Amino acid sequence: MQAEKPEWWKTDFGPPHYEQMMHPVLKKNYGKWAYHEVIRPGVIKRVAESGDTVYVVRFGTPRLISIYTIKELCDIADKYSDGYLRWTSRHNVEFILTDESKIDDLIKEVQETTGFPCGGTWDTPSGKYALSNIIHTQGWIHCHTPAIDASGIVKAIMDELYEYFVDMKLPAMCRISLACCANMCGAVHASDISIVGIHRTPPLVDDDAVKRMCELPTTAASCPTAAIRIKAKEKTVEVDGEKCMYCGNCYTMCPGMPLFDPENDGSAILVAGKVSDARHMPELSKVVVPWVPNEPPNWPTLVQYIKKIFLAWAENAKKHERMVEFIDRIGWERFFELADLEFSWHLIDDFRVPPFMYASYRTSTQFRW
Amino acid sequence: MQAEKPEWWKTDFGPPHYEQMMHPVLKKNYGKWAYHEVIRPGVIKRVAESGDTVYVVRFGTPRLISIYTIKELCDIADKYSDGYLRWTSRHNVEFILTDESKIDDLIKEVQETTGFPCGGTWDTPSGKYALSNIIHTQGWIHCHTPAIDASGIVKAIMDELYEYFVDMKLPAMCRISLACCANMCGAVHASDISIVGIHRTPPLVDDDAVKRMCELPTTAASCPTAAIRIKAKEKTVEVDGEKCMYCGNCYTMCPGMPLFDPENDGSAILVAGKVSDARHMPELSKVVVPWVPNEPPNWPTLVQYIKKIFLAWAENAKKHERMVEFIDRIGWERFFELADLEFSWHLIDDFRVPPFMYASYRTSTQFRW
Amino acid sequence: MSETPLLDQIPDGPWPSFVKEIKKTAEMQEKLVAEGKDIKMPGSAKGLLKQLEVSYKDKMTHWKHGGIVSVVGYGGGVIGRYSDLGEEIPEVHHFHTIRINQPSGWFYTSKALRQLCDVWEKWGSGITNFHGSTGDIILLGTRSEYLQPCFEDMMKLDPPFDIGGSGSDLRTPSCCMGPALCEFACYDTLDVCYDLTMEYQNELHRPMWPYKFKIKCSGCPNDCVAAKARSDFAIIGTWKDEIQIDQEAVKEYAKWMDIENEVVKLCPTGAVKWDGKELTIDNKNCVRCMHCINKMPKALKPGKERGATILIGAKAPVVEGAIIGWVAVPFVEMKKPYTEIKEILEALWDWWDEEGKFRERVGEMIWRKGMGEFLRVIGQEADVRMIKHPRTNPFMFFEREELVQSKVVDALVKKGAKWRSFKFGEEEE
Amino acid sequence: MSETPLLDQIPDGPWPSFVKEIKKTAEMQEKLVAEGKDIKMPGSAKGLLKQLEVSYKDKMTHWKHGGIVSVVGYGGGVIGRYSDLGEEIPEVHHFHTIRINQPSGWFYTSKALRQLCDVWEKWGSGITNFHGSTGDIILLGTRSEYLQPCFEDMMKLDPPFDIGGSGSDLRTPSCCMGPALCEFACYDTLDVCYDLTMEYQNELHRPMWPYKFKIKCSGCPNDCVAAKARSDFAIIGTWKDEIQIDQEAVKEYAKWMDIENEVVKLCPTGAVKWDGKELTIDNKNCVRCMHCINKMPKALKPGKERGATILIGAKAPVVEGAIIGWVAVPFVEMKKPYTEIKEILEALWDWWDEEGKFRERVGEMIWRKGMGEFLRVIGQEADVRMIKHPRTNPFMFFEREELVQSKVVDALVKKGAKWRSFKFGEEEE
Repeated sequence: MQAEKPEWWKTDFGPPHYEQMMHPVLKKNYGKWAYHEVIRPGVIKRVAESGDTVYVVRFGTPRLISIYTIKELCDIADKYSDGYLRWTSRHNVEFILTDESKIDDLIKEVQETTGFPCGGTWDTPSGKYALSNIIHTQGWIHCHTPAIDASGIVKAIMDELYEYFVDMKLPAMCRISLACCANMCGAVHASDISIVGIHRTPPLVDDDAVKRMCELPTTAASCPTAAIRIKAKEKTVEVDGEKCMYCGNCYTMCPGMPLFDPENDGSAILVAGKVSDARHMPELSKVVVPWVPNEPPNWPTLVQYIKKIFLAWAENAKKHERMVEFIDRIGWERFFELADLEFSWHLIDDFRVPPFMYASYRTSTQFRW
Repeated sequence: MQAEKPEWWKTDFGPPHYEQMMHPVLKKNYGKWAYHEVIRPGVIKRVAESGDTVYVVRFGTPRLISIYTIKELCDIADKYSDGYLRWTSRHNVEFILTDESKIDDLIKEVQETTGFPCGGTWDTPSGKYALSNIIHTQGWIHCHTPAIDASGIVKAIMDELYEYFVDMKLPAMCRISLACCANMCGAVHASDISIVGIHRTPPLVDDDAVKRMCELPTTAASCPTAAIRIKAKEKTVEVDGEKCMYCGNCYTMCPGMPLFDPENDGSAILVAGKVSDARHMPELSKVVVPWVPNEPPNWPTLVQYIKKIFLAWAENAKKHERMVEFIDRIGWERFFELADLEFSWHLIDDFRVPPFMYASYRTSTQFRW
Repeated sequence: MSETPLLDQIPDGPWPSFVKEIKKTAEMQEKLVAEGKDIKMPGSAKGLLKQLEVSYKDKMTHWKHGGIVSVVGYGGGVIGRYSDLGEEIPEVHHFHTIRINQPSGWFYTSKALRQLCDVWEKWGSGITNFHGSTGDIILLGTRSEYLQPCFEDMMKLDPPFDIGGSGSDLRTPSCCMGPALCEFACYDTLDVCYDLTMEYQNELHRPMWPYKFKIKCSGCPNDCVAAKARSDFAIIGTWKDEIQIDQEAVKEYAKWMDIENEVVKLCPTGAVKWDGKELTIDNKNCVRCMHCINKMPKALKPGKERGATILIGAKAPVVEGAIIGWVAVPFVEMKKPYTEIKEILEALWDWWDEEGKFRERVGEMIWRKGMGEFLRVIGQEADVRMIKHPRTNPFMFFEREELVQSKVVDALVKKGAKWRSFKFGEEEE
Repeated sequence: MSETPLLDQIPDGPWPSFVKEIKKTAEMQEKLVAEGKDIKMPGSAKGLLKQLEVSYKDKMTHWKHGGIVSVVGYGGGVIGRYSDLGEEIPEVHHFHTIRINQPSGWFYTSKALRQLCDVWEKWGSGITNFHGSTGDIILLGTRSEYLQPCFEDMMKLDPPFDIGGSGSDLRTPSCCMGPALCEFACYDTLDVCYDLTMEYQNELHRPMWPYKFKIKCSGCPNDCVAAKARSDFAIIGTWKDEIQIDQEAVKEYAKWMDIENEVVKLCPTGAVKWDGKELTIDNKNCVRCMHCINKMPKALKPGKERGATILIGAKAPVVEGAIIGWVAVPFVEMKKPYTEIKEILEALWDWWDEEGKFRERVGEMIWRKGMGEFLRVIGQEADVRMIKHPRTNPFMFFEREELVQSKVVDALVKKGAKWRSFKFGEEEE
């Protein structure tokens, strides 16, 4: 630590101002856009009130990117989009072109250099939708609490659903997301399809580690189902396996309580969440498959579940009908049939806060058979 | 207590069998009814597969009835319906006639003898609905925990809405109900319009009475918001007025904790509940007026609130549209405007069980302005 | 001047007046006593009026908590009630209520009612409720010492009337008019109500549970006894197969009814179609809501594969907030002697009896213990029809038997871990 | 044989491969180091692959809880991460993450990005995430001793890059592309995001709250940054007046678009009508859902009276279950310098700071304390637009000031009753 700071030293200077990062055409037409249309998968034409037109060309990325790939993208930006590029909230990279004739070359060059495919767009006016990129968390790449990997599963699913990313042949938007544990850095709980890593065995308490590293009252208090009892004399804790639902919150507080179990960790699959207010209000996703095992490197069982859920929707939904709207129309009875899923008691909410789960119980005799 | 029981002595013999009480035509056509239609307000024609026809003639009653009135009804039953009569679940009395020509005389005689008006029916095929009788609890007539009277309020409201009972001029069914406290013997929580007696002051602890009559742990445990603390030394309890929401559950457990306050007790008004599954699933009623004072003997303020809510619906709803369906269509924003009600923070759920109240928070930017 | 100036203002409007009923009782009793009739509480109706007048003036009740009063051999059915104006108005010092178990569907003969009225004229106030909220006949107001002779007189009637439920017991079951008068009834509500009432006389008359338990029977989803909103155990008639359609009768309706707007467009799932000639129903998409059947009773009828849905847990707001019952059994056949219903009830009661907390309703206990355990108790499989939608949180329990053997599991077992496993399922390791 | 046989199976399909990205980094670093470039962690990308291979074999993570690591003057922004295979794979023994505050809308110049890559090439693994879930640029993997020089190099860039949020602080705000590219933006999301980020640098860099706090800005109800689902404080653009309609442009759409089925019938409130010539919108009945505007961007635009809705409390499932934010302020004008937004934020933070429990999110605290108190804190009136429907239970609180004076109240006051009254409202009696 320096006693005296050099003249270039600064703190709290914040991010670069966005204006410094913005293509001149965007700056000129800032707040004065007239309309947009998707002229082909991955290419959004945006027209300003001034008549200025830009072509935003979108490419899917694996989120985890090498600096050398970024530099390649920079080179491409210099060549095609005056040195400007941006990322979307779903890990896509976009180039902003003013010259329509360069689009083909750009797409070819990005594909050849980086392998990133052009796509992931939708055109609401014509009702043509591509699958968006999957947002996800770190998994085994960098996280200390995951129940599943992230990047590997995403790769396996996107390999399988690739055609839907590069083409716009879906009836509506479909957001897929993945979080490697229930802590959900990715906040995937309002997606059309989401995958959440879950543990299924209670923490195996390492008494020595607990004694050394954990604050007992905080650890006990961290349990939402009061499954942790302090053993004051032994300076450790014990877990009531009947009350534990394996959320891992205690492990976050106390490294002495790992709950990794390679054979029993895995994924839960949720569907029918939504964030946009278009047509149907935002809604949380719901668990439809309680557990699928971890099968690296390609997760075939999980991929097949996702695919059959995805196709049950894609092949049966009406235009503009997102997953939740589709299920609202056909009913959960029919959805489980169509997607060939089994309903089990796990899917009935029994999390401790009673009226919350009650909110999902059917208080009606309105059924489909 | 007798040492030896007489021969007529019996216990657990149960209610009379319904067959003993049933008109022969009903017995004959039991389970073989073909259809029904309402031929005039209060008169339901029911036709059996055999071709047999009965006319069920309905009269509203005040629920509280003198045995001398019942005897009068019995005389009328002997004269018009072969000595058979029945009550509905909403305090109406019905006569079952086989001779259509006697209907006019019956209605006249019931009205003249007892003052009970003919009506309270609805005919779904033609979409004509009368107001049903109000179900209610005991109030000051016989209850030890009420915040309001029952019979007096019901009388005042039905006097005002009388025309809707005797005629079928409503767009849909409307169930009004009243419970004199939140304990709701009447279970009015799923009605189109309901009135619930509420207290608004915390219990005034009578230490002597508590000491004499109350079991302290049970009393403290009865509080859903943990507002009651035991003062072990004094053998009494104290109430935290910040946490108390005046439900009266403690008073039920412990007579030493009355919470009657003539100036601050009163009614809350709830709307848009429903039990039938027809069209819209069953739903709980929602509070739209937090408090109206007790104004015996005629409760003018409360009656005017009920009337304006009732008319906001009756004059604007579509055919078959019950209160909840009406509000679903127009939105709560518009309903508060139409019924000329004020929205206040009291109406936002803040009852202790968090996710329950959250279920009612709007998680969307879908608004009407 | 009148003794009841406030109450005197009430009978003005056209709706029948409860004050008039009380006054009528008081006047008749006065007259009959003068004629020498044996009436034990001649001044009680008048006393009730006096006390009510005070309540109207004070704007509060003057009834106190009741003590335990009952009749020989019974634990419930009588509600003790005392006035706090007992010194000023001794006629209502005791004013207990007797609940009388009504016949299924509230059907009566004049003969039976007259007999009952005569007993109440002698031993009570002469004031009644037809009926109380749960469905019983309510006899309003008598003294402790008259309870037993009053009940003995009711025993001797033909037919006799028995006492209903109160306290922490099975409350008097009730039902809609069902097949006695209604073409919609999907099962025999009157018979089920009677059968269960008779089967569970002991549970009805001797409070022994954590809290009250209500059973109500409605013949179809219209639910005319509001079972879904106010009974711990609601039995609602329904069907699984196709709605029966009489196309000729539909055509008759079409002559005057706007079928498109009032039937087709109001179907909650868009399952009904009408092309001007034929009405078709997509029964796979029908949710059995009753609207189209209500609209065209001559033309449409519930299907033939009939039975009932059981909803569990409905209750009023105290203490956890009001609850509409939720689906416990989506479909059950309703065949005499209703063995399946009884097995479910008894398994449920045993469980509640053993595990329920003081004043915990069955529904609240299911919340506490979980639907998984509840379904095992009543021997039912989980069904998607039990929910509006699946859970939104991934905090699922798994049982030991569902797990794969692993080193972690082995280590936990070795450490002597107490493990989730239902008491009535596999033994825990 | 390959050291990573499992990972080698991954790059098969057409989707871009993260394994390829890691391998590419490893190969380039190997090459550049050979060329003499100053790269501090040349083997770390390869080390990451090795560790990941072990995870793929073991089916579990090999990262451990991080300790507290940071840079001078900052409390957050760096996530400490250590491998439990540190002995076998020393290249990833330390593998800390640096979060870098992205520019509003994730707009970049190639120049700025290249500079940043150069710094990360020197001091880190060369592996990044574009972007992390909250929106930051994620620099994945460096050692404790390189954190400080790495940050110092970032300071010196033109433009410099600052560190983002982590821990119990304001997390890096993020926003949609807004007016930079989108005709739907109802307010300047990029400016608000930048302005708030700059205003609250201290809150962002120095964890001092009960738990994390996220702000996200979306320009319209389509909510392209999913603010409603994942930010404690979501600012969503909207409007109050009438949707702007260009009837000529509607007619153009009508030439090929099925307006009746795809616009009119999909309006959630039936507010849109189309008679073949003119499109009319019942704006009193419109809920600003965006569907018709999304369908016809050339013809329809949000109204002119624009602003934003603030939703509060969204979060992931741990610990109380996942939550979508609910309405805290139905409409607020979005005028620079955004004083109203800042006043609300600061009042909220003060309250949370004082009353919040350890690891209690703002939304959870509002549940605990009640919406009434929350609204007073942020100085807002209750509005029907805050709820889906009013409460279903009658268990309302009333304040002392709302009551009528009465003997009971007098007696309670005399008894010294502690009474409900908000701390920031009237003094309690």
